Amino acid sequence: MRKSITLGVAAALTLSVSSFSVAADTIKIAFIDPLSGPFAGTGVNGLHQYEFAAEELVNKKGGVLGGDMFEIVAFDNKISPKESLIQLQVAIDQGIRYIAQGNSSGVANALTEAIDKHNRRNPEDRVLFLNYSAVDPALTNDKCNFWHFRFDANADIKMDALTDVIAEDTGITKVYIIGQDYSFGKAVAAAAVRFIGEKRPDIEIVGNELHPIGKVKDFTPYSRKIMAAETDAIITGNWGADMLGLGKSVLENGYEGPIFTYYAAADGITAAFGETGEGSLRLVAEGQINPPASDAAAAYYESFKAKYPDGNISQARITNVIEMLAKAIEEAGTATDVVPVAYALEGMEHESLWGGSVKMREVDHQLIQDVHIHAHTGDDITFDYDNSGFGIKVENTVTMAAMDSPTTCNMRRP
Amino acid sequence: MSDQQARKPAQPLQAGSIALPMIPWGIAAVLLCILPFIFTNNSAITIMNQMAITIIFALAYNMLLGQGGMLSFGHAVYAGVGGFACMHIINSGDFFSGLPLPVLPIFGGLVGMWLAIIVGAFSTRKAGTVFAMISLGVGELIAACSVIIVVFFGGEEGVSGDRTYGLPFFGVEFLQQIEVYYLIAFWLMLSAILMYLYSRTPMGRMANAVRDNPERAEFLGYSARWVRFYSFVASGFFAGIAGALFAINYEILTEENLNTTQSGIILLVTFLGGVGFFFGPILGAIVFTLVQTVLSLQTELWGFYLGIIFVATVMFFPGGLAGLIMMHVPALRLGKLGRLGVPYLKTLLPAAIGALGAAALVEMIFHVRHAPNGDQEMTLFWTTFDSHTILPWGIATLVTVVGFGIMRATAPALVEAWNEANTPDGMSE
Amino acid sequence: MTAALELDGLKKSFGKTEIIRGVDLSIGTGERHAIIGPNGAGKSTLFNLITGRFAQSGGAIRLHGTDLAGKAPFEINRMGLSRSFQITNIFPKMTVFENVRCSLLWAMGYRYNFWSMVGRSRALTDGADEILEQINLTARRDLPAGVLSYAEQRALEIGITIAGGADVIMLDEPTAGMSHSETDYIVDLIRTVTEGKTLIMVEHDMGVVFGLADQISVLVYGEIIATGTPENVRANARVQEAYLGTALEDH
Amino acid sequence: MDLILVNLIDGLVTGLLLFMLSAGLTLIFSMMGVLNFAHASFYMLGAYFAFQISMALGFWMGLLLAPLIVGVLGAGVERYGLRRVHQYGHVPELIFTFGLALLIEELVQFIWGKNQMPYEAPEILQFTAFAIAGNSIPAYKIFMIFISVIIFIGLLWVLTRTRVGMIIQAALTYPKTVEALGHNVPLIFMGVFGVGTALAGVAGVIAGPVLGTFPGMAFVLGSIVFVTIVIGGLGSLWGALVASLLIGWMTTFAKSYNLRMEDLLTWLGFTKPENIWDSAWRDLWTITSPQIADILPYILMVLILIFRPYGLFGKRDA
Repeated sequence: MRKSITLGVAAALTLSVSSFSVAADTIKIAFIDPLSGPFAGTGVNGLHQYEFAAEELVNKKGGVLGGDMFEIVAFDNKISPKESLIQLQVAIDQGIRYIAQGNSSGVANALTEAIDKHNRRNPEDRVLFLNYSAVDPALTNDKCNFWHFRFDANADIKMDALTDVIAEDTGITKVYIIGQDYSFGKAVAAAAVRFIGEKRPDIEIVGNELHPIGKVKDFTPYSRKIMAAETDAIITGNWGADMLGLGKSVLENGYEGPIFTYYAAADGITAAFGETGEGSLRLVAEGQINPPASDAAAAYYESFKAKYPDGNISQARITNVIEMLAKAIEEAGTATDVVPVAYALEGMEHESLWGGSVKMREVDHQLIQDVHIHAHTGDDITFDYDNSGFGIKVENTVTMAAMDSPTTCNMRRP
Repeated sequence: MSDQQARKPAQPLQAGSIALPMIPWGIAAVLLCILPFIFTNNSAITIMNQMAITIIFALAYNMLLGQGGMLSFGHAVYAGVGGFACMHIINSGDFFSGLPLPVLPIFGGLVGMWLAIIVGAFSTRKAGTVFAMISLGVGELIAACSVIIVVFFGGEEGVSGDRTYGLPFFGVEFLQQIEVYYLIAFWLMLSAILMYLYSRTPMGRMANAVRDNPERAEFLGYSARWVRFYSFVASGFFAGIAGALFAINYEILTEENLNTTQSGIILLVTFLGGVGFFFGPILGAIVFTLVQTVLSLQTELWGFYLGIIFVATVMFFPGGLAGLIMMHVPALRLGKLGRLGVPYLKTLLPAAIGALGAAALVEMIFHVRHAPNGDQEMTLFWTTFDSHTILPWGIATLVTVVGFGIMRATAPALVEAWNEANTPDGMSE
Repeated sequence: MTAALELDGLKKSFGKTEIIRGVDLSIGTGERHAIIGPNGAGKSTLFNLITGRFAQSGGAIRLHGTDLAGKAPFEINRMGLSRSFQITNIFPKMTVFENVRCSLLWAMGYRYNFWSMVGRSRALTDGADEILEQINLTARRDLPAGVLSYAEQRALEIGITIAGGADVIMLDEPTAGMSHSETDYIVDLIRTVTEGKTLIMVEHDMGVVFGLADQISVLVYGEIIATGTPENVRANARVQEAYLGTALEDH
Repeated sequence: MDLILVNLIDGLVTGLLLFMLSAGLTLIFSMMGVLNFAHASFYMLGAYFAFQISMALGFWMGLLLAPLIVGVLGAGVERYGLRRVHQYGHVPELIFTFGLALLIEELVQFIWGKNQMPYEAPEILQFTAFAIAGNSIPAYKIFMIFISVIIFIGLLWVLTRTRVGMIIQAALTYPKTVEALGHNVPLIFMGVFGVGTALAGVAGVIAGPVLGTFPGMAFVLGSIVFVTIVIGGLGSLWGALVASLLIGWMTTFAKSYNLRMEDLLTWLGFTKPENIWDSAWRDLWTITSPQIADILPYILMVLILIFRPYGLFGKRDA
């Protein structure tokens, strides 16, 4: 009896192992993000953006190192740190040297530590971590390491840009800060308080609170409180259902001022806000979608839409990840040894497809780039989100945001 | 079940009943030792580590559900809190550097036990719904606390550390996965043996008695409440060991180690394997881990299939996989198991093919509905085809219908063969 | 010498209905005492009061002189009182042997022991087998108790009840629902296994009662109207009036 | 003062919604002894069906048809699933409904995908009914209250004034006796399960537009429904109502007012540690009521189970 079971296990394991054959002329990038469960929508859309960018920006141009093609290999981490570590191991076993991940700073924290340990313990098959979305400032501060590169602006940088805009608006004298009760929500709140205090000490912070993440069924009580505080603006780091719930609830209950936020676009959220969000929602993000930065950007977006009519380019930075990685591999002359690739990435300057130039800061591996404040609107939208007729349009731009911002990163280099 | 086994006369099985318990343990130990030589790559070892941890946890859970009849919806917290405590020990610096890593699980167990003592003090007064609901409430509470009490649980990002800072254990620093594997394998054997032996002690026996008939047990001099309490505490101890091994293997613990999803998974694993037999949860953990890690590489719909398997198991085989296997023991004893071989082949093979066909249909529907427009190509069972043409649909439907058709046609013969193979005892099922 | 069991003004009400209305009874050590009475007289309630299943509303119960007030069933059991149930109450999923062995555990001092193997203890195995022998279930030793015939289950129930070595045995309608031959078998069984112990039983079958008991109490509407030897009770006018008349004629 | 009134209304909406779910669940439990873990999944199905129907036939047809479909599905689940599992005992039953909840969530994702559905309240109800001190009360909320109250009255009427209701009521207290009286208990079971799930369906239809129609909506609400009926007392309709409203108001008020643990602790005579961020107790000191609002019901449930295992209004042990 026991024997027959083990035979089954053996069969299953060999099955999983047999699919790990590595073709010689491809450079694989492991995409470890949620492809099932509640956040699968975001994950799948991100995967499409990666696949499209690899195809369009590298493979169609003849690949790297004289013909090596990029291949994106998808791993479903179910947005769980534990699953991510398992999938990381599987990816490494497949000979993959580049790990891309973005959704959830919790997962990113787990991965960056695991990769650091792995590279220390297994110098013969080191890997790089291309973080394209996790914005917890700690990743490029206390928890930074040589193998981690962040292509998104971190929460502090974004808040810096956001508060620049708030500071210029003299109509705002009261703000209400609300966020999810976890590291990112707290980081947003702390940054908001700090920057507002520096830039506009006269602004009164009439509310600063956290709510349980992903658990609030009805945001009405929070909106009542916000209304009662008679605030001029709301700042929130909420994402996903919490963003939608909070936003819709305050707007329905009579709030008319601006809502400054990080993640209130695409993945169904733009469509769900629709008309109600017009005039209120302000998003801080890199990557200019509307108006298109250049003809090339517009053409890129159009061909993406032709391939994925239901998709959105909601993480424009993914093109930077792919292009800069390709450049770094060319420069290093190898794709298998990640150390020279990492050194090539450090300090690299790059012209983004979406306009402006970007620079990977050596000291903490944080990409310095233009950060835009977008408005959620239905007017003058070239590329809408969720096919809803609504999209985000650049209102303000902070060039090379937070270029000289301090970092506590103390990196050990091999 | 091989023919060779079936033809064996029944006597040796019974005659050797004193020696018998040793044999499976021996086989298991040898297997655990040689498995890494068969599956040498790190991902296989990662999967096996995960499996071993799940086995310990599921066995601990079954001390409650199977042996004690207590349904817990929040058992993840005992493993989780044990694991968190170990993470803090790993991060403690001086204390940890004087502590060999293999000893760490004891601390995890003690912490899990400590929490179980506190919760059990009020939750084990009653079995049944009251216990289930308290376990749910406490589980939710502690899971919710994990993002509020950042000092201990580290908030959303959890607590992480480096296991290699412990005192080297005979020169081993546990840098490599394989070293961790043997550590976990050792604890797996030890915990499984201890849990097995526990079920043979007066406490283990009375846990069964209280499960079946708490009132009668009270009139035998045992307080049902204390019996439940001790089972609960013992289960908490082994859950804590599982948590500690998790901490060693992954070097990180997060909220997901505590939440209701995790508690639900362990219930699912245990029930799938079968609560009625000691080895049930072991089977469940192996199958579940494979489904979760291997099947999820193959298809996005793994959760859907798992749900179907689970519901079907509850409906048709409430004994789980172990129950299914043990159903054959009477036939084996009668030496008639071999007679089931051909009817099984006639029914189950078409059924399996039919199921694969149905799965293909499901995958195709999913592809047509959710794949990006223009992407009509899909790959299924090593074949790539256009999901918007009629041919693959026809083939899949045909396979499904024919497969299940043959199954239906041959099922009566199987039932007959089954009854025949079990007759002399007059017991079927 | 104190009585094995003594009831002193025992009362029990459910809501406003008083079921047991002041029962005084003293059962001596080694006595075989039957409690009879018409349906609804409160016999089972009385049993449940004595064994701690219900809490009394008034009065006192003393086992070997110790007050049982507020004691849980398991505590009462540990003081040497064991009972069977009207509806068969065994562990159906466990084997017959296992049923008996479980009932030996506490008495053999294992308590909440989790470090010794039950299979290793010769005393435990022998003790259980001895009881199986007494109740003639040796042949059924390894079957799940749930598959036994009704009479066998009743026999097992008696086996479980006596296994713990209690000196006061209470049997609640041990022959209910049995055929004549089965009844005779059980009566013999009870007689042998309760040798030298105090036996208290509730029974409808007058044949059983008069065959086994040396003292009989008659419970009518929550009160004991007569106590005495079978002959005395049989002769008691009140008893005949209230209950026995018809039953005796039947017998 | 105005805010209190507004919060009372908001809490009432939450509470009544919860009641529609818990009413069905408590009926099912008291009849069949099954704690239906998939109850919230039927609520989710209600929302999704209504969304699908509203795309073609409009919101009102959705309100009418979706609960019916859900009820029929529920009855089917009882007939072909639960009844089969019933013979194995209560634990497998509970586990069956648990598995069903997982399966329904997967099924919903399979059919509708993982994103939130754009399920909206009907145009005609998209206006502000009235405002209290600048806080607008949407007409849809009034509509929700209205529907819930109608359902409650309807349910009460059926249970107390009709023959079927009498049988059900009797079965609530004496399930065995009713069976002995020769009523077709399996049919009653199926009916009650169907009606109970249909009620959950109604809740889904009207809650979908406000709370969002997404695959996680059942999970978010799932365990809180249990908490409600356990607090109210298993099998008690009034208990379910009181517990629902209690939870509705409790969570609403906890979220609306920032009660701080710091104040409580200070009031109790503790002194705040000098450097709070280095203290091991910092998390305790910084807790505010909105943070723990959603776990308050669980705390209440555990306390109730410890001190009063039959709930506020229950007659039977849980």
